[in-house]
Parts: sequence; structure tokens; C-alpha cells
Amino acid sequence: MSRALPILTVLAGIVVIWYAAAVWMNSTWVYDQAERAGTTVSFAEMVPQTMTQDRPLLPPPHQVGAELWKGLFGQAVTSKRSLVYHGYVTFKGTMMGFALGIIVGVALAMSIVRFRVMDMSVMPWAIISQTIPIVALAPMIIVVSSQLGLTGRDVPKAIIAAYLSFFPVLVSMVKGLRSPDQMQLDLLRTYGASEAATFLKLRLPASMPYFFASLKVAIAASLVGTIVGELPTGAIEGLGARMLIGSQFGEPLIMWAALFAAAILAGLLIVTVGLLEGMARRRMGVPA
Amino acid sequence: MTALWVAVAVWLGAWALNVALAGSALARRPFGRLLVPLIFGATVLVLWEGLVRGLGVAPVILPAPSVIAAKIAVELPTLWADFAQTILKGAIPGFLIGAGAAFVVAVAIDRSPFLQRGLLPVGNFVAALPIVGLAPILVMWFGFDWQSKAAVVVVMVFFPILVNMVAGLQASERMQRDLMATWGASYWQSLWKLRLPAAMPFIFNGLKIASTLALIGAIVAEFFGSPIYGMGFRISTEVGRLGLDMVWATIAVAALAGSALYGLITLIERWVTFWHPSQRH
Amino acid sequence: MKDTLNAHQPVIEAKGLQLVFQTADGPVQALKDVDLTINRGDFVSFIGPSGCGKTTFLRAIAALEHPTGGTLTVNGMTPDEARRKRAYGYVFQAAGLYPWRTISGNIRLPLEIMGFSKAEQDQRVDRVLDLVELSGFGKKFPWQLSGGMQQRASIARALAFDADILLMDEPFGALDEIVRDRLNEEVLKLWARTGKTIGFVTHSIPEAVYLSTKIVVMSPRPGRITDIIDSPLPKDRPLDIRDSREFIEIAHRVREGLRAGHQDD
Amino acid sequence: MKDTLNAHQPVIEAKGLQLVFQTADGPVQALKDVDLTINRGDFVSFIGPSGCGKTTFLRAIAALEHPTGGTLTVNGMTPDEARRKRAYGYVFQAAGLYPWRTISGNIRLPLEIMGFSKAEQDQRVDRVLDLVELSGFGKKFPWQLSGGMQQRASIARALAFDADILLMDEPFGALDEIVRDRLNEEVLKLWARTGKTIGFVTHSIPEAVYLSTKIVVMSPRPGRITDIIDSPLPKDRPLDIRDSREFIEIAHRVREGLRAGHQDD
Amino acid sequence: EDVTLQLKWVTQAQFAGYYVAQAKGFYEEEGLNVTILPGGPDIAPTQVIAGGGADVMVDWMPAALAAREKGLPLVNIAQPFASSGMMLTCLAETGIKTPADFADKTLGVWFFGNEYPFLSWMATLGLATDGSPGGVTVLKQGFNVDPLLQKQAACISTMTYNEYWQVIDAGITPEQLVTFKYEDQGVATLEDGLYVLEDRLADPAFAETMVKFVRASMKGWKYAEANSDEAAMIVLENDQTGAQTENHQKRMMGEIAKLTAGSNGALDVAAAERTVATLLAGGSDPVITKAPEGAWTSAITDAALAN
Ligand SMILES: Nc1ncnc2c1ncn2[C@@H]1O[C@H](COP(=O)(O)OP(=O)(O)OP(=O)(O)O)[C@@H](O)[C@H]1O
Ligand SMILES: Nc1ncnc2c1ncn2[C@@H]1O[C@H](COP(=O)(O)OP(=O)(O)OP(=O)(O)O)[C@@H](O)[C@H]1O
Ligand SMILES: Cc1ncc(C[n+]2csc(CCO)c2C)c(N)n1
Ligand SMILES: [Mg+2]
Ligand SMILES: [Mg+2]
Repeated sequence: MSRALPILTVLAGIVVIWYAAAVWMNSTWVYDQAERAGTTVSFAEMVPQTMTQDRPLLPPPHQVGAELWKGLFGQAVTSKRSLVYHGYVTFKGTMMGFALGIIVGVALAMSIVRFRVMDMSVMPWAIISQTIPIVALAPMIIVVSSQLGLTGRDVPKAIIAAYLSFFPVLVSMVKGLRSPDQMQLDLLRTYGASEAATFLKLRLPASMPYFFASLKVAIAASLVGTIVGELPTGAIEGLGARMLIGSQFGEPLIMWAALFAAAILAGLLIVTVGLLEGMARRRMGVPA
Repeated sequence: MTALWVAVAVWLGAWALNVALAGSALARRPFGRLLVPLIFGATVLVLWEGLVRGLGVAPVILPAPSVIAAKIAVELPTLWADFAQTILKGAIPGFLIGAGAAFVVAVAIDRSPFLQRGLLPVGNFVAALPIVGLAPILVMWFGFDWQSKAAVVVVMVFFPILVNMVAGLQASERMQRDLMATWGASYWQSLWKLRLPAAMPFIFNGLKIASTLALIGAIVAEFFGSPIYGMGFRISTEVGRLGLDMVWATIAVAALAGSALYGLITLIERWVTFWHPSQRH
Repeated sequence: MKDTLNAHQPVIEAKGLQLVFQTADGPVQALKDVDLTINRGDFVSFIGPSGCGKTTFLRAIAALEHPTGGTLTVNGMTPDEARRKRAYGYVFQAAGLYPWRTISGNIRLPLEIMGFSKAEQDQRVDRVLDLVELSGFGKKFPWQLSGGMQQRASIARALAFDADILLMDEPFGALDEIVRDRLNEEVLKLWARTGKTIGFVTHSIPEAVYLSTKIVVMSPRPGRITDIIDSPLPKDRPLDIRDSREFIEIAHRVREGLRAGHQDD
Repeated sequence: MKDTLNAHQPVIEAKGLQLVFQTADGPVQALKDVDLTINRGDFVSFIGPSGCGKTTFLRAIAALEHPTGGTLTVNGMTPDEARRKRAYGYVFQAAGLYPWRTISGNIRLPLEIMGFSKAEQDQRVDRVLDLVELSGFGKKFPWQLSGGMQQRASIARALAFDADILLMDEPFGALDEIVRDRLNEEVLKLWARTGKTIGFVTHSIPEAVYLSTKIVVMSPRPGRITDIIDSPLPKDRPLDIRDSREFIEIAHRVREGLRAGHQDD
Repeated sequence: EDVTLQLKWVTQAQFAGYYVAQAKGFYEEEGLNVTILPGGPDIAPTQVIAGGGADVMVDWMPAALAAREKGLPLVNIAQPFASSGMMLTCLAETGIKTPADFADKTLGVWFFGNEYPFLSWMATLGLATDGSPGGVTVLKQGFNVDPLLQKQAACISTMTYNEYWQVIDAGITPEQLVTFKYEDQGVATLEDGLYVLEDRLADPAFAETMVKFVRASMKGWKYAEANSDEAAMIVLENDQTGAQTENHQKRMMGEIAKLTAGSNGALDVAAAERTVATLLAGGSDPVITKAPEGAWTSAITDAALAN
């Protein structure tokens, strides 16, 4: 409870500000319409009209909430109109990208820590890779992967998600694998430990806190990547596709609902990773 | 096919050279630290060129680096105008505004653990909002020109910097804070003289992450509406026109600008946090 | 300074002091029924096994912890008031210098905070640098100095603003015996010269005996005072006083007191 | 173990040992012309001011640093060969337990690396836990133990695999006097029981005198040996031997040696 | 035989003919197994077909001709859309009554290969598009009509079958709008046609497959034209996002039917030549620089319509 209260308070504050902003932003349209119709509206008449527009500039919370509710619970979860279904599609993509990102990130980190030449040549380019807008590469990733015979849309989506999520893992793992101090390393040297033993018994366990800390960032990045990837892969399904269609067909509420569904999914994923982290930390003897 | 084998040979040779360089004394000097990644980058380009030529990849799918370089040379004025629009008007002001706002908010909520515990989880949440969902909304609100791009950037960089700032403000050691207390220092005195300097390594960490986000944000936002120049406009338009050489030319500019921004922040970091153990070895 | 004359006037008075920390595993009684009076100009050492509450008591005096029972007054005020009147110089176990400031800058910091004029700051920094034999090192950064030098800088910092009460928490823990001896001598000289009231935590029996007019032996679980030994040694103490019969006797008494506190381990 | 009989056979021999570190500010001569022979079963303490090269010398013996001049042999081999033969148990100043392993897990670590069988591992862990009086704490994590207990665990870890040579770098630096006394007694007992050759770094003169058969006094800039004192104390040493005349004399000689090394400060 | 069709945009009634052909089994009757790939904002059909990701694609003729000039030998094999649905929709309140009034106004345009008709038109009107005074200011409009509703642009590009109705739905009456159809301005260019790569067409087996494909597709289109509501529902079933509405698709299908009316699939060469002429008329910066050769063939439709 003591953890929820501050969050609820902040959320309440946001809702209040949001309503105020909704009235303010949507009023333009109300006044414009009145002017086109040659009538005038008073403030008191205007306010209710800002709450129910089909194409609000900023839909008030209850409109988004209602649309979200309808999307989540208004039909069977297997229906293509269900946000649960599309959320699941996005979730699947996210997990594939996440797994790929972890594998690539960890593998690169291991070779960077092991080989100086990898550190010197690859690390700067890993940073540069993140300055390239992935959306620019997306179409090429699709075409190239279809040329390689991967016609499904899952693989390119996962590649795009992994492109964003490998980086935090890489950076943290490099830090983590290098976190053992000289004394801890020297200890193993006095035992005449092999390099493999040093890695397994010292570097890897020492990197775990860094690893888990990076997972929260990486899973959020992977989700963003998946949603980005859902546009150029044909905008067939998934939350990204719903956002696009909502925008394209003048249904901002569909877009807002998809956006919030994505945020909820992000929240769930981050919390799940946090729980896993907690479990792992307890197993590794970290004080609560 | 020969082009491919030549490229592979060059790749192997350059890699061997890099292995030797990385092991040599040169690797410890700034020149060597620059040289090795540059050689690596060059070999990637050679391999790319070899692949494209050797396998006869269509230029509308992946142009060769030489073609891209030629395009850059011809299109410099356009590339510059795009750069000015997207980076100078969109990314950098957005970055500065976002960082400034994060700074102010961090200091404002610093005294309230309650607000922090409320705001930071919500912040994490917002930070995970996909930019492709936000961008159309912000374009709708702030118009087509750079203002909406700057707004996207503000939203994207705000939370990473805020989270790091808040963590940084708590980074001073208890003993260091207790010292301030024994001297009867006021809140602002201990903020300026202790907690901000101690927070600097964290703040720069946040700024570095935010710098790449700023670039991506400004470019992607242009996909959802823009004037007819700008790097995002160029990329999205030229893909549709099969002008892949121009797309890659713009990507090259983006990578260059991103690295420069990142490098600049790293330099300032080195200058400001000279005292931090990570900066001296 | 003004009241240096009326020595033996109580400066710090603790009566039935209690301090309980609320932790996740339940309450920890760090201090229990502590009664102690420290007079102006006293040099009081606190000695006792790890976790017996030495640090906690010093921190309570400096208003860094708040007692949960009993009374504690400093110059007749609450510790918090005394803190705001800038009554304390505090030296922590680790030097705790701010790495982004030079040695001078570190020493100047409390002076800036207390609003001394620029000229006054310069003059005081020079004076205390001299006092701890660090003249010429003012422009260095902390990490450019050895541990012992850092520790001396942190003492200089606590001396710069002439607080009446100097609290030192194991200031020489990290130093080797020779450097330690030398700093011990210097602290004594300084104390003689300034007439400050000093509270000093240490793990070393000889150090406690050598320095103090009063040795407080503490024991843990819960932290309490088991013995208070008033030293009969003269104020003027050459280093070889440590080979004297009196010295060895006091040391013995302290050791016995400590051993008693350890019995329940 | 096999050679316990032929004591007084040289185990570690240094001749004209030099060790220069190349640093950004130029070379640092950490060891200069060090000549020292350590025999099987010796208990050798190294004492000297901070930075005089004690740690460096110990690390050179364990092949953690490589001398830049002179010769150094361990059991007639190079230190590196001896390391691969697992000749060393090394105890660092801080306990250096791996926080993600339990106490047992930490002690088991060298055994795993050296390929002992599971059963053998269990048996040895139990034995050394018993030896340092930590039976029952095997399942705890390091942070659940006090500093002294952690230090004992790290000694147990170094003992588990029965290396001939035990190197200890200020193992009790962080402990209070009482705990330290107790551990000193225990190290002595252990040494007597196992006949190991021990190299021991300390800052404390009484500790050095109490423990050693040979005390090596070092002085800095550049690090060199200024005095080697063979202790006439008997092998069996109750704690109160420290009040004996002989003890105080050796201590005095060590102090003088140290002071001489400090003169150039 | 497997055929992969790459659409130019997301699943909607604009592509009803193909979905109908599939749903009604027309492809199956021809022995074809057709995969329909929807497009999206980042999918350039020309790039997909160049990369071998599709056998045949739907695109506008200007984009196909521009790609041909870039070295991608696309050939039009059929033209289901007889007329153009593109127009510029303006707010009356901006005072725009004729194209002459565009000067110094802000106009929203789609890019990504959809900008060619607009650029040609402006060139014909003699209006500069680089923002210089006396010309027009061009915005790259996103996927929706917001720029008009928010008055960020005086006019935006709309399709008769989609965006125009969204403006109306948003609450703006037709009287408050002024529209300029490209068709009426004499600058119409051919829209959705079917394109394949020239070298593949040389393979008689592939050509034969395309004949079957075009025949079935046109059958689908004619069915859709005649059964507009049913066709819309078929499209709706194929929309996997579940975000499309019946309302939208039925209305879109109604409008699409007007554009496909009169086409049996065979390309009207006159219309194609008019398109080329329009594109060549770009003044200093024409969309294409010379009249293409072999950019369309009637061989497929001739064979398809023969029996
Ligand atoms: N902030 C705190 N929260 C909870 N318990 C605390 C806190 N600070 C100290 N304690 C507990 O209070 C007791 C006394 O601690 P204190 O630091 O005063 O011991 P000490 O005598 O200074 O020991 P040492 O010689 O190891 O420095 C210990 O049991 C300690 O664990
Ligand atoms: N890796 C290194 N690189 C450069 N100089 C070093 C290195 N290790 C030690 N030194 C220097 O060598 C000298 C001896 O250091 P060493 O650690 O052996 O001293 P010590 O006697 O153990 O001191 P202390 O009592 O403080 O532990 C010092 O001047 C130190 O600065
Ligand atoms: C990036 C991009 N933006 C807009 C369109 C718009 N567009 C062109 S044709 C068409 C079909 C009619 O609805 C639509 C919407 C696009 N294709 N690509
Ligand atoms: Mg303490
Ligand atoms: Mg040392």
C-alpha cells in the first residue's frame, strides 16, 4: 500500500491535468465548428462538447479508458478486434526480439571482454549503430530477409526489436564482466584457475546484477522495436498496426487505446523482469 | 565473384592488422584508439562493397559504399539542409529543452520522496511508450515543422535524464552529506556544493543515452509529417522512390551526427567529472 | 574560545540516553542508558568492540542521529541547535574529501558555507594546511595524495572554522603505526594549544590511553558504557610516556574492560 | 606435507630482487635489491610504512607480479610454476568473499577449480569451517556475517586445499583489538599444527612480534629490506608473552627500524 | 502455381478485387495459390518486387515509370483502375477557388512515390514547390487528414474513396470544401495497375501464370463492382488489425467501383500516354526525363480476355 499510494497520487494528478488539457485543446474544434455553423457557444456549453468528440485532439481519460476497456474485454480474446489478441502478437514479437537481443548482446560482450581487438574495433561501432534510426533500416531488413527466404514477418520484426534491445545488454554486460576487482581476479590466479574457470566462476556471476538491470531497459526497447517493426512488415496485426490504422482512418481513439495497451504491456513486462530479477538476486544471496 | 573474394581477403588482412595493433603499445595512445575502429569500419565497407559487387545485389536494395560516397559528394547542399532542419532545429533544441526540464523537475521532486516514488515508476512507463505512437500525436499538436520534432525529442529524452538525475542526486555518500549537516549547510548549499557535483557522472550517463534517442526521435517524427526537407523526410521519401543511395547517404550523416554528439558529451563529461575514478586510469 | 577560562564546565551532557534503530528485522538498540558528562577542554576517547555504538554516540552528539530516549544537551542547547550554531568539527573514519575539489577547496568548503569572507578563507586555509604539514599540497586533488595525507587534510578541514567541539571517529584507522604516532602527537599539541573539547573514537588501546583525559569503554548488545577511566597522566605527554608504569596500568584496565564486553561473543 | 620433516630447507629465495612499475608518471621502483631466504616452516612477518613494497613482495612470491630483476625461486621453481602447482594459499587484506556464494560455496571454490571430487570437497569444507570455528555458518552468505567472521572464512578458504605456503596480506587490518588477539592465537595454533610456511604482512608491531619466527622490516622509496630480526621467542606463545621483557625488546628494535625508514619523510 | 501479390497499402476496399477473387475461389479455379501481402507506410512495392519478395505488385503508374527509369524494368500487365481517384481538398475559408489561388498557400502531399502526380500538376501550373515566394509550400502529410482539420494546410491530398470522406465524417460539410480532381484538371495519371518485372515476363510459363492471375483478378473486380457490400465485407474479413469498420469499407467500395468501372483490365494506351506526357511536363525537374519504352504490354490482358 505504501508503494501504491504515491503512484496513485501522481496518476490522479496526471488525470486532472489531462482533463484540463483536453478541454483546452478540444475547445478549438468546438469553437471552429460553431463559427462554421454561424453560432456561438458559451464556456459551459463548450466543456461537455470537448468530452465526447469523435476526433478529439486529446481524448479525455474516460474516452481512452472506455475504448481500452472495449478493446480488452469487449470481445473474445482471440478476436482480431481484441487488444488482448494484438497485444499478444506484439508480445510474441517482443519476446523473440528480446531473446535475440540478449544472445547477441551477451555474445558480443563476452568477446569484447575477452579480446582486446574486439573491444577496440567493435565497441565504437556498437554505439554508432544506435545512432542510426532503425525505421530507416526497417524496409531494407524486410527486403533482405525475404531475399534470404524468410518470407514470414516474424523474423524481420524480431531483428528490428533485437537491434534496439541488444545495446543495453551489451553495455551492461561489458561493465558487469569487467566488474570483478583485481583482488578477486588475483585470488583465482593464485589457484592457477583456467580462463574458462575464471569466466564461469567469477566474471559471469559478478555480471548478473548488471545483466538484470539491463533487462528492464532491453525489454522496453524490444517492445518499441517490435511496434516500429509492425508498420513496415505490412501493418497486418499487432499494436503497431492498430496505431497506424487508427491514425490512417481518422479513429484517434483506436490509436490512443493501442498506445495505452502498449504502455500497459510495457509495464507488465518490466514488472515481470523485475520479479525475475528479485528471484535471481535472492538465489545469489543479495540482501533483500 | 572475384570482388567478393578480394573483399574477404582484405577483411582478413585488416583484421589481422587490428589484432596486432590492439596488442601493441600503440593501442594505449589516442591515435591507436582511433585507428583500430577506423580500420574496422573501413574493412566493413570493403566487405560490403565486395558483397554487393560479387553477388550482384541490385542497387535498389543495397547500394555499394562507393555509390553512396559519390551520392554524398553530389548532394552535399541537400544533405546539409536536411541536417540543419532535423538536427540543428529538431534534435538539439529538443535535447536541451528535455534535459533542462528534467533538471528542473529532478530538483523540484528531490525533496519529496513521496513524489519520487510516484513519479519514477510512471516515468518508466512513459519512457517505454513507442515513439511511433507518440509522433503522430505530437505532429498533430505542434504542426509539421521542427517544433513537433523537438517535442518528440523532449518527450523521449526527458525520463532517461530525469531517472539518472534523481539517482545521481542520491549518489553522494552518507558521510559526505553528514559533513554538510555538521557544518549547518542549507539545502541549497548542499545541493550546489555536494549533491550536484556528485550527481554529474549519473547525469552524463543519462545525457549519453538521451543523445542517441534525440537523433532517432527527430528523424522518426518526420515520417509522420514534415516539410519537404529534413533527414527523416529524405529517408522516407527516397525509399519510396528507390533512391537507396540517398537513403544511405542520409543514414551516414545521421551516424556521423550521432557519433559527434555522443563524442562531444563524452568530452564534456571527461572535463566535468575529471575526478571520477572511471575517468582516470 | 570566549569561555576557555571556565574549564570544567559541562559541554556535553547525556542522561539515560537511548537510541533504537528501526530496521527491517526489527528494532536494534544501539545505545542504552548512556550517562556521560564531558567538560570543556576534555579529551574523551571512546573504545569498544565493533558495533557497540561508538559511532552512534558521536553522531548523536553532532545531531546526525536523534536519540529515542533520555536527554542530550550540548552547551545547554539541543544538539540540533548547537549544529546550527556551528559548534562541531567532525572528522570521519575515512577522509571523505570531495574528489572534485582540490585540497584547499575542500578545506575552504565549510568556510564558504559559513559565509567567511574570501580573504579570511584564504588565510584560514593557509593556516590549517600549515598546521597539518600540507602546505604546498593545496592545489592537489585528493586522489593525488596518500591515505595519510588525505586524513590530515580532513582534520585540517574540521579545524578550519574553529568549532568548540571536535569529534573524531577513528581518524587514524587506516594509517601505519609510525604516521599514527606522529599524528597523535600533533593532535595532542593542537588540543593543548586550542583548549578544544575533543571526542575521539579508536580501536587502539595505546592510542586511547596516550591521548585522553577520560576513556569511555563501551560494550555491545545493547551499546552501553561499562567503564569510565579518568587518566592521571599529565597534560604534557612525550611519546615514550607509553613505556611508563602508569600508562601500562591504565592500558591494562582498558583491556580488561574490553575483554569483559567481549565475553558474551 | 610430504616434506614436513626436512625443515630449514629454503622454500622461498630472493636474490637481488628488483621490481619496477611502469606508470604514466614514469617508473616506480617498488622493490630494490631484496635478498631474503624463507625456510620451510618459517613464520615471516613483513612490516613497514605504507608503500614500502610489502604487498608487492608477497604478490611477486605468488607470481601475481613479475620481478624486473634478480632471481626469485619457490621450492626451486619459478613462482609461476609453483602457482600452477598450486603451492599458494593467499589471504588478502579484505576478506574478498564472493557475495553470490555462501560461506561453504566460497571455501569450495578453489576445490572446484582444482578438481577435487565432490565428496572430498564436502569433507574439506567441513574440516576448515571447523578449524576457524565457523561450523554452522556454511549456508550463510557473506553479508550475514560480521567482519571478523568473514575474515576467518577467507582464511578457511586459503587453508582448504592444503597449499604449502600461506601468504597473508594484512588479514586482520580491519578488526578490533580483541578479535584480532583471538585470531592471532588461532593462526599460531594452526601454524604449529600444520607446519606451513607463512608470509604475513602487518602494520602492527605487537602482532608481528607475537606471531613470527622472523620479522622483515622494510622501508620505502625505493622499497628495500632494512632489518631482518630472528625472533628468540619459543614456538609456544601464550598471549601474555607480550608483556615479557624479550617481547618488548624485539618490539623496540622493530620500532626503531621502522622509525629509521620514516626519517626521510 | 504460387503467386505472391504485393499491395501498395494496407488491406482495404481499394484492393477488393484481389480479395474477392481469392475468397470466391477465382484464383483457385485457375489453379493459382495466391498470397496477398498488404503494404504499409514503409513498404515500397517496387523495392519488394526488386528484392524478389513478390511476383506481381499493385502500384501507381508514375511510381512504376520512375522506378523503370531508375533501372528497375517494371512492366504494366493490366490496369483495373480506369480513372484516377486522387484530388486536392481545400478548406473554402482559405479563399481558394481555382488552382491559381494555390500561390503562397500550404498544400499537403503524400510522398513515398505518391508525389509524382502532384509535382507534375504544379509544374504544369507553373507553381514552384520549393517554398519560394509565389509558389506553394509543400508539406509531407502523414497518413491522415489532420493537417486540414487543424488548419495546418490549406489543402491536402485525398482520395475520392477514402480521405475525402474522413474530412466529411469529421464534421466538415461539402459546402465548406473545395475539391480539385486530377481527372478534371487534365493531369490525371493512371493509378492502381498490376506490374511485373520485364525479364520474368520473358518466361512463357510465368506469362501464362500472369494471364491466369489477371483473368481471375478481373473476375474478382467485376464481382466486387457488382456486389459492392459483399466485397466490402470480404475485405473486412481479411483485415487482420480488426480496426477497419464496415461503414468505411462499404463506402470505399462504392467509390472504388466508380474508378474500376469501364476497365476490363486492358490498359488504355491513350491514358498511359497521357500519363507519360503529364510526367514529362515537369519543366526543369520532370518526374521522368524521357518517354519509356516497353513499360506496358497488352500480351497478358489479350490472352486473359481472349477466352
Ligand atoms: N542506520 C542504522 N540503521 C540500523 N542500525 C544501525 C544503523 N547504524 C548503526 N546501527 C547499528 O547500531 C549498532 C551500533 O553501531 P555503531 O556504528 O555505532 O558501532 P561502532 O561502535 O561505531 O562500531 P565500529 O567499531 O564497527 O565502527 C550496530 O549494531 C549497528 O548495526
Ligand atoms: N600496479 C602498480 N602500478 C604502479 N605502482 C604500483 C602498483 N602497485 C604498487 N605500486 C607502487 O609500489 C609501491 C609499493 O606498493 P605496495 O602496495 O607493495 O606497498 P605496501 O607496502 O603494501 O603498502 P601498504 O601498507 O599501504 O599496503 C608503492 O609506491 C605503490 O604506489
Ligand atoms: C507514406 C505514405 N503516406 C501516405 C500514403 C497514402 N496513400 C497513398 S495511396 C493510398 C491509398 C488510399 O487510401 C494512400 C492512403 C502512402 N501510401 N504512404
Ligand atoms: Mg564506528
Ligand atoms: Mg599493502
